[in-house]
Amino acid sequence: MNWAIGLVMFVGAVGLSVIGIAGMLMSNHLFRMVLALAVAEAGANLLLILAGYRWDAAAPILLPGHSTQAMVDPVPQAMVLTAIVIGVGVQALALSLVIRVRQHYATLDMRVARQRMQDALDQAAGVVPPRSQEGPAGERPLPAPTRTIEAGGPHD
Amino acid sequence: MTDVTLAVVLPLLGAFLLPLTAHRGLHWLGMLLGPALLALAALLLFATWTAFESPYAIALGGFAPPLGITFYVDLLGLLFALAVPLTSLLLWPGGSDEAAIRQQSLTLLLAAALTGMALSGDLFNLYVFYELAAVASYGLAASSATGPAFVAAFRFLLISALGSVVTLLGIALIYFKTGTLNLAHLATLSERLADPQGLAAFAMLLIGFGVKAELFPVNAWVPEVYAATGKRVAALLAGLASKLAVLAVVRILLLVFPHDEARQLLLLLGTLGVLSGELAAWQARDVTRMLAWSSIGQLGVVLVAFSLPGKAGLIAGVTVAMHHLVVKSALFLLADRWGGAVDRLKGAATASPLGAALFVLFALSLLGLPPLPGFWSKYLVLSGLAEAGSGMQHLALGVILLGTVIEGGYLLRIITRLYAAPERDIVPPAHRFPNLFASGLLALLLVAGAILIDPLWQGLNTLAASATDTQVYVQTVLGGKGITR
Amino acid sequence: MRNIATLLLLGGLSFLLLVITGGLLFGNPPMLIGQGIQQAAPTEVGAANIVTAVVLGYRGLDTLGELSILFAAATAGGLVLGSTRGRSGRPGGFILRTGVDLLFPLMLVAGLYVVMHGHLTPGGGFQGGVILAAAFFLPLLARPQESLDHTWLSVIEALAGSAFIALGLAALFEGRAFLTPLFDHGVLGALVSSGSLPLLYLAVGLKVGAELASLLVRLSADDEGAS
Amino acid sequence: MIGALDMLLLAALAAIPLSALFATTRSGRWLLVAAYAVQFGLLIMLQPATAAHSALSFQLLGNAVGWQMDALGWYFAVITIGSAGFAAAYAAGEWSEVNGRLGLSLRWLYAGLQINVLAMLLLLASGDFVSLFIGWELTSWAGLILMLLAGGDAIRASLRYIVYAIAGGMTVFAGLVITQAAVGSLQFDALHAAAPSLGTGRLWAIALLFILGFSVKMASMPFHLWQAPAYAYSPAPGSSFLGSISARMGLFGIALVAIKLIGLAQLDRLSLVTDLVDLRGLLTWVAVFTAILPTFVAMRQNDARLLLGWHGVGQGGYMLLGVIIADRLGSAGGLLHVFNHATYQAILLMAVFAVIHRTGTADLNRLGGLVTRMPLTFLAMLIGIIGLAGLPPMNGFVSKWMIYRALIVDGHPLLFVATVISTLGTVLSVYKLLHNTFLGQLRLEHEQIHEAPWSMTVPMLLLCVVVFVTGAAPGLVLQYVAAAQQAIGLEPVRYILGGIESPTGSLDMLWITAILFAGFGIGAVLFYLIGGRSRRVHQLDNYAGGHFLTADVRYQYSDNFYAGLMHRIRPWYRGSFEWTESALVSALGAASTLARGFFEQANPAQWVLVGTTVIMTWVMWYALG
Repeated sequence: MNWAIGLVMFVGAVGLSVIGIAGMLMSNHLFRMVLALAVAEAGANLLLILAGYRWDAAAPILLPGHSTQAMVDPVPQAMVLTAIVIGVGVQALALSLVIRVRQHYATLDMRVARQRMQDALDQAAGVVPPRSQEGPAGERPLPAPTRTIEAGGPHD
Repeated sequence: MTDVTLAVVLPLLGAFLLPLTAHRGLHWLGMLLGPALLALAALLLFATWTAFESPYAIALGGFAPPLGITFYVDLLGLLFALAVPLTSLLLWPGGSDEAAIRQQSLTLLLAAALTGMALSGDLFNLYVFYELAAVASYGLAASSATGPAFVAAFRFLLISALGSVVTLLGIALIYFKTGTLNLAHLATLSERLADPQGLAAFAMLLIGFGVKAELFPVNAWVPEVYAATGKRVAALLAGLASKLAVLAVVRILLLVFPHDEARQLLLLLGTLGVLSGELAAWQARDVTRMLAWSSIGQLGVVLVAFSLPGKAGLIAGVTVAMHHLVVKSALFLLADRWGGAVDRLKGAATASPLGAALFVLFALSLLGLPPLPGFWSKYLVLSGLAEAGSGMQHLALGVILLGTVIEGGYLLRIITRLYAAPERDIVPPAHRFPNLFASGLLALLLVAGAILIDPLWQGLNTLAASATDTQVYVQTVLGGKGITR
Repeated sequence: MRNIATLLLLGGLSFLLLVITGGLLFGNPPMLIGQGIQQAAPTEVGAANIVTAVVLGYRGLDTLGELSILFAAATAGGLVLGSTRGRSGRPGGFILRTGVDLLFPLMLVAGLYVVMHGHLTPGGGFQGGVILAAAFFLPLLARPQESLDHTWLSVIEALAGSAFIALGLAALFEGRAFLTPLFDHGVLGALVSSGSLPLLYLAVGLKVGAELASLLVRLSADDEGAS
Repeated sequence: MIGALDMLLLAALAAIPLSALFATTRSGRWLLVAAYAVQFGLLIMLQPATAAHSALSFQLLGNAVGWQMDALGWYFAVITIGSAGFAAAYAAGEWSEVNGRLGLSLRWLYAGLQINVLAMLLLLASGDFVSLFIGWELTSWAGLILMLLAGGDAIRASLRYIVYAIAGGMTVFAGLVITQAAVGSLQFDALHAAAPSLGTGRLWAIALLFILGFSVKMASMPFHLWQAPAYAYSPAPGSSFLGSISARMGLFGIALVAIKLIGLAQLDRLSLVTDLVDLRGLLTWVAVFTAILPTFVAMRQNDARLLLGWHGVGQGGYMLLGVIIADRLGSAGGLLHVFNHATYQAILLMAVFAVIHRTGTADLNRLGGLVTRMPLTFLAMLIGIIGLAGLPPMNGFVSKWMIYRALIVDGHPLLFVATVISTLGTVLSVYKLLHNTFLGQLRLEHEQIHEAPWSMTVPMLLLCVVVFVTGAAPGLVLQYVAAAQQAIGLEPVRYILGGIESPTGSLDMLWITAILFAGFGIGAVLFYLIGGRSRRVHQLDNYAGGHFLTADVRYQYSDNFYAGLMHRIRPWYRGSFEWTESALVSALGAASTLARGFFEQANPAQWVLVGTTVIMTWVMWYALG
């Protein structure tokens, strides 16, 4: 029975992480990506809290009279608390970025936003976008020799 | 009062207090607070450095080591810790409006986090500081407040946060198997991690910390973030933050995973990083992204260097890392005005002769022209690889050399443009003085490094001897000797 | 096509993760430091809630880092969103407004309670701080035009964070390590016990409350307010 | 404490800022020529018989780094400083004034020249692998300064050069670290001592890496594409200096590392599976092809500078061939050819640049008939091409004769035939150069051309004297060649003032020259005795088909030179190497696009998943396997 519970727990933790990752990859919607991130973090936190679980043990709080009772490991709980708070901060920041992206590019689609970003960056740098047909494939060391003075020879 | 904890705490305190100066006509205080605290932190670390005798640990909160968090102070940590406030000072954003103050606040937070990463001796604490550095760098990445910056910062955040999830999974795995977080304690238990699960945990940590270390394949954020944000921020992230992330990985590698497989993983990813970064840079047509991709390649070399076993690897790694810190920071500073298309740079040397000369100096050092320090760092890596001598290492050697050739191709493309005749009399802008000054300082450092290479190497030898000795670490932290409570 | 590849990779990843986690010992952790902390915490820290002892004592630096991360997120959020943005919107209805007015003091008290009893019972600065933030955020739902005073929020943010550090530094000045708990432990389980931990948690609570409140306020501001 | 070598290096170092300071005035430039004379004097004072050590030595990263110059380095150093001095003198007068006005940076030119000299001296005086590599890289990068100065086409050529040069440098670097791994030290002696006991695998790696790296600098096949344009487009003094000596640094490296340190006995151990082909055999064929193909590429060139540049590549093949054969006569021939080539190549380039100076073009289709306008330059070029073609009595003949002789004596008939083919190409193409520039119909626009100024002609003519004297009395140079041979552990050639003394056949140029001139004299005497008279006519005093021709009628076309021959050999010019090079660049571009695509994915988080999954798979696979 115990191993079954363990399996369920692990499947839950791994499943949440993988579902979160799947959500981040298969969606192109910025907001959903943030939500998926939250799900993935939940999975990781679950695995972390499982690391401290003990069969038949109580919460790590000393109550008068019960001080000898077996308790679960308190350290993962503290770590998860930290991880959750970190997650909250990151998600809040992500959302503020989403708001700004939407204001600037009027889209919540990752592909569109990325394309606009690339174009803007290329434009700012003064680089013709690489998709242009005229764009040379890298810079070759020597171009075709000029007609007036024939260099190099072998071409004719 | 020379407790190195202060080097972490003071910038934090400064970051907390800095927003207050925005309100009450305390601008002058705000302008001074950050640099003063960073300078204080640097002084403190320097004093610790000069007074250093043997490694010691600080039990934070006064709890006996395996239970509480420890800081471990050795030369390796101190060296990287010292680099943090110094570089942050050099790349200080300045300004006194509200946005500038927020940016300064974030810079202080970043500095505190990176110093913490250099000193921390606790796995989860490393993760927390890493996250702090990450969040601060998301903010910095978005600080130029343009559309591309927001998109780039968001993409950076996504990839990094996902990396953090993977790291957490790894930490959970390690905790499952060992039930402890203290690196010294883990070092004594490293046998328990010498199996696929342990290796998987290391791989997860590597992926997570690798995001900031520009590790292949989780470095897709690099070019766009550096292109979209201010060049000082790019210099800070590429030069400084990446090195501390590497240091964290190296600490974990040395102490907790002293297995060949882990090193091999690092070697493999580093090699791929060199290849992908240099190749991508070959086709870049604007300076910023060229430097960004080049920095991925360089970080690959750093990882390859650290993957070498023993003292030689550590010496090589530290040298390459420090060299890249100096050079890439300076190159990004110089790219502040020259960040656009390579072809727009024609004639820039006439407008800014000193800037062009500095650029050439740094580029040549990056390529490894002897007797500049870049050559020696490359020499240490390559001779280590040749010495180690397995097929994989020889392959890495070849890839690094090939990368250098490609790097020569694209860096020379910039240099020839700098000294070409200006086109239609459009002369690219000259540098702002602070950037020029900062990169000039870095150039002096580089030249000093070239002259003092042998004493520096001697110093690195002692540094590496103690840093690679797991026993010293374990004895110091767990043996109860040299602990300040 | 991309989705199929992604799905295949995800399938592979979940399989691998399950294989890896399947080999782990569940419910029987090594607890090397957990055991040590359980035994030492009552005498070393004196908090009845051992998790609190870990959060504020053994891993106090993590908590400081965590606070800094929240602060960094709030600062970065401020940097991204800018702070001078207008708010508009219709005020809430009668029920909402009255409910908020009724709830506000209750939530305030509840939040403070959770904060102050963090060393005794489940809960603490973070949890209480979130309740406090919610308490301050509720009125904004009811009366969108009235903005929270950013100045006060940032002052609380700054001072609470500095107070945490100051408590840590106080130990340093006494010649002990940074963040060493101060004062007497008192009686295990009493409200005033476990030294400076309640003070730390108060700082944490205020900081988290202020931080989250300002984040929420910024996020809820109008799109039209700026650029 | 400070030895003669230090004095020399210090003088070269001190001359760099002086060059930057004084290069803009005429008297200043002559001062700089004097500085080269001083350096040359210091070098002559250096006694190369026993290696001269520098007082400068460091302990760098556990390696002792020092400098010392033996007879081999000294021999190359003489040529280096000499070439630089002549180049500086050539440009000191009017040339610099004109080109300075046109926007050439004289400070950079003269400083660059001096930096090159210093870098090469450092290389030639290297005492261990670290100083060797330092000198090597500095030489590569210093060359770039001179190449970049001209702008325009030169920039593209120098970008190509630097990629080749870095590739070569990195190959040497790889050889260096593998040597260290195999031998445990970077001292020359250590490799020399350990070479006999090294396994063939390691020996192959070390020898091949060093030789490949040095070959890039020599522009041996198949790395020959970069050199001609890179050297040709440099400004006149740079071009003549680089063309004379720069590429020979690769030969120095091969002589030092392969012949001296690894040793012939060890090189002979390196054979491929069947013992049919060994490394030295391979190298001789590389050398021969390097002698042939670029020569025929040169024949097609219509830019005089490129024509000479390609010849420079080809002549490098002769030198490599001689050194690799490495018997007493062949190696002496190869080493002697370095000196000889440096002298006549400098003359030829100076002559071509003198023509450019006056006419503004080096296009062989736009020149002609300049013999009456620039007779001294014509004379110089004539002597130069006699040297280049390897005809007596100029010095080129001696070295080539020695190489041929060695090939015959050692029993390499095929190689001998191949070198003869190469010489044939050389003769044909240098005649094209001389003819198209100086003979035939003078162009209208060149009516008013004058002889080049004395500042340019005098260095050329002085070099002509050198070419003639060392041709008639090669023993003057051979004594140093013999010392250099000894320095790299080969048997020294037995020389006399007039040439070679050997049991299989001696060569005495004094006699040959005397007979030659006696022949001319007898001919002239006979001519005048019989009553032959020479009459001077105007160059435009021509007629064809009974018609007098005026100057504006083009009756002589110099393009499509050697039409019949070219028609025959045209199918051979397929440009395979150029094609391969551009294919490599395209492949690099494609790989680069791929890498870019990796970084510009729509969803960056994808790579976290891919990376994690792949690495986890690796981990599990590793665990199972």
